[in-house]
Amino acid sequence: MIDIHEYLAEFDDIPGTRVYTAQRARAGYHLNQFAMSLMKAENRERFRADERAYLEQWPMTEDQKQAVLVRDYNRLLDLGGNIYFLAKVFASDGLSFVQAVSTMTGMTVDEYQKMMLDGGRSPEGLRSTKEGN
Amino acid sequence: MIDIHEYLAEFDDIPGTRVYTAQRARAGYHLNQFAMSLMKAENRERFRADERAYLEQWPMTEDQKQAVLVRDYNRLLDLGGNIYFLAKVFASDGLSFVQAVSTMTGMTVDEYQKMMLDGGRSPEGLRSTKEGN
Amino acid sequence: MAQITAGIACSHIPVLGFAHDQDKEGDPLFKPAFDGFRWTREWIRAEGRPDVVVLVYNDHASAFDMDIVPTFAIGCAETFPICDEGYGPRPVPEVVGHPDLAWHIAQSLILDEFDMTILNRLEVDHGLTVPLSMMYGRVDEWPVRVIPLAVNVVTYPPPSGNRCWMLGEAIARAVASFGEDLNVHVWGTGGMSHQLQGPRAGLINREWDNMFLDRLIGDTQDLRHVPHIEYLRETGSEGIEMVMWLIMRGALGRKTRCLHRHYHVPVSNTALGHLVLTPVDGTVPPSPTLEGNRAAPGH
Amino acid sequence: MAQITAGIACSHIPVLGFAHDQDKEGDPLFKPAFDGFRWTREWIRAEGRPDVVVLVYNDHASAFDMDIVPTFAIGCAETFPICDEGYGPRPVPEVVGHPDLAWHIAQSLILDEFDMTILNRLEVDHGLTVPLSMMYGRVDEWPVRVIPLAVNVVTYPPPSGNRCWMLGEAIARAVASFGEDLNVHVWGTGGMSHQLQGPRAGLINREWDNMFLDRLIGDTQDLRHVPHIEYLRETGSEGIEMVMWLIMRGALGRKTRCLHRHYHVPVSNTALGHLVLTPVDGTVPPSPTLEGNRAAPGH
Ligand SMILES: [Fe+3]
Ligand SMILES: [Fe+3]
Repeated sequence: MIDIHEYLAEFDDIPGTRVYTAQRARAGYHLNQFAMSLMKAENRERFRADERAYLEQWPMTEDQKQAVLVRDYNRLLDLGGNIYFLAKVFASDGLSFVQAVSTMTGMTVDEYQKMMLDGGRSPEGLRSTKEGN
Repeated sequence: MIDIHEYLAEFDDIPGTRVYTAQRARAGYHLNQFAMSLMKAENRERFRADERAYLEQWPMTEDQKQAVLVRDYNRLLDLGGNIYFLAKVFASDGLSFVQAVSTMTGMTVDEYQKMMLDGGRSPEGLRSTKEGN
Repeated sequence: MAQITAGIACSHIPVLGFAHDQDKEGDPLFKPAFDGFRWTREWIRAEGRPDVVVLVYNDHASAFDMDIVPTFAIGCAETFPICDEGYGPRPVPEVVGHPDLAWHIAQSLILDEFDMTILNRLEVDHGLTVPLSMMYGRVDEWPVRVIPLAVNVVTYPPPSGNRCWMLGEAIARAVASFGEDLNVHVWGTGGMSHQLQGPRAGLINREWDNMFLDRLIGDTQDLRHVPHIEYLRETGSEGIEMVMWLIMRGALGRKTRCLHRHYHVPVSNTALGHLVLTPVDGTVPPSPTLEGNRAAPGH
Repeated sequence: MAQITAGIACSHIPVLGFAHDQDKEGDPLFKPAFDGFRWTREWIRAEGRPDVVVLVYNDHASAFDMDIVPTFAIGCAETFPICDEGYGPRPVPEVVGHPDLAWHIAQSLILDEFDMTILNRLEVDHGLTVPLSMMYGRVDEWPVRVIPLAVNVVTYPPPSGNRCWMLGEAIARAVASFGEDLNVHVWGTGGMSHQLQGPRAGLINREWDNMFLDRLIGDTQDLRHVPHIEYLRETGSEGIEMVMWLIMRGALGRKTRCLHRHYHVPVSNTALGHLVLTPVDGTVPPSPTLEGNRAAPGH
């Protein structure tokens, strides 16, 4: 039988990665439900018309609202956002996955796209923070 | 491993009982979803105001609609209704479970209630149609 | 460390909720039913004192319609509002959850190869609230936190008795690995014999029900292997709810002791059963798939 | 008698749906990805010819929000509408189900001690529709009926690799006990290596992906025991979708043969993998709990 504490602890050892655990799911519940609401065209329009006012309807933290307003996706992941939910936000902005994802890497879209065309980011050195391999 | 065909076949051997199998669930899908809609007070009112018109909004069979209109619960079970869904119909009528259930037994409410107070219906002879025990 | 200190079995008959809410516990029609809970109401406040109850129940077409039918669903929300089942919501306090323990159990069960459905929003019906009223009577707020565990026993097939027992064992493993000191109860609700439909409605089987109560006590595991058809033939179409009691039983480990027992016929259409059990040898198998099933030949 | 004659593995990359819908299959950016499906498109119409596909996929916050997270859910509806994921619904035909077989499988799985969630209403997203487009190209209606099998791989923990493999075996038992003559495929979708989030986004692991493809062929059962952390470290946070391929693999029995293999990097953020397998020795263990786990030490 797998020990749940060991199972979860290992997730913190992956560089540059937030695993969507229960802890994150709980912190991000209202953030993700807000994002989900943008699947409806009428909500997308209301959000676009006044983002702040739309956000005020959700019991999110001020940090979460700010991070949505400035589209800081790394911060949103830290605050419990899940990428498939956050995708509804960048879909509303008309961005593709590549465009949105590149903003989390510190690269420009062009640099990111070139890296992908060259075979993607190597896992070497990015498997474990502790072991640095 | 349990054989699903044998498992299901045995259910037909219980006297005076319809087990809520997949087959019944499929036949009764819209009937049960209609019944479920009566959990909302505003729907209960619309239903009471014009039962036929309310029923016409659901893709139920004419048989099902008729059986609802005359509150023939045995017939509704035959047509795929499930008792917990149908309970929303008799709750709308202000009936208790005992009052509604007794209508399926061919007894008056008083006769049924007396039987219950005397210890309920004995399973003797009612376990199996084939074996009559 | 969290610990399971008791298991409670209790029918969840709607009319007892009604009698309670209308101050009719002393009414001759209801008094014999409520009398059997006097002992438990004292015990649970003086000695039982659970911090959290894992409350196994079934939804009666209240929170779930036919669009989605989960076999096992666990409520991880902060609170659980009271459902309007068609007569207005029961006038009882909102149910407060324990999301830390609930998520811990949910995660552990999935790693333990149970295919749970996680619920972050759930309105609870009489299946969950009536047992709370039976145990605590009238309160301003429930003196316990509740983790709802909803089992499908409406659309066939429900889970097997063996699967339910195994789930109980897995819940015990999960609770034992939770770091915080918590006194946890597991309650199994529903039953006993009753049939709410068709010409055979009103069926009651006092003898079978008492055989079932007998076998929840001690170390027999016979009840794992009672097939669904036996519940249906012997205890009426709604007697199948008793498989939920096996989740409670499985969570208590190899052997149980009975502190209190109550059986009364009838309440409305139903035979009422109630047990308070404690674990004697709380050992459960270390995994659901290997050792668990070695202890359960026939599956 | 219904029979599983093939298993197909295929990534379900959204941008390939977009390229297909916009008639850009010949575009230099997309051509290498689509070229690897030419063989399959011919084969599936001439030889494969499934009547029904059990299509294992995951919902990407489309049909399910965080209120309800089922581990394994099976679509039993007549039809499954195409979801609007935020860019408008894909212009592809509605998906037609096979409720007779779907309900048969659902019932069998529950008796076999899998804790399924039954769905009678479900909108399907790119996870399900992109593989259909890859296999069939542009059509007025899909030439196959589809039973969606949705797996949670978003909220942790997803089911273990072993549990997924066991579910595949149980699906094979269920299909084999269905009376009607039907040619059934099982498709596993998602993957391969990709990470869509954080500073490590864009991770691709060609070597690991190909090891994974290798081990789906033949009779090794090694992949049952790959822990979640290995998918995460080696293949990026979204590589975990590959556990769904193990449901397909488990359904093919002890040994498989590879008819076609295709691997291409990159499509958008993702490594694309695709296999067409047939069962060689279709034998599966007779139950999930005893024999299934004897074949799977370590759990
Ligand atoms: Fe009940
Ligand atoms: Fe995916």
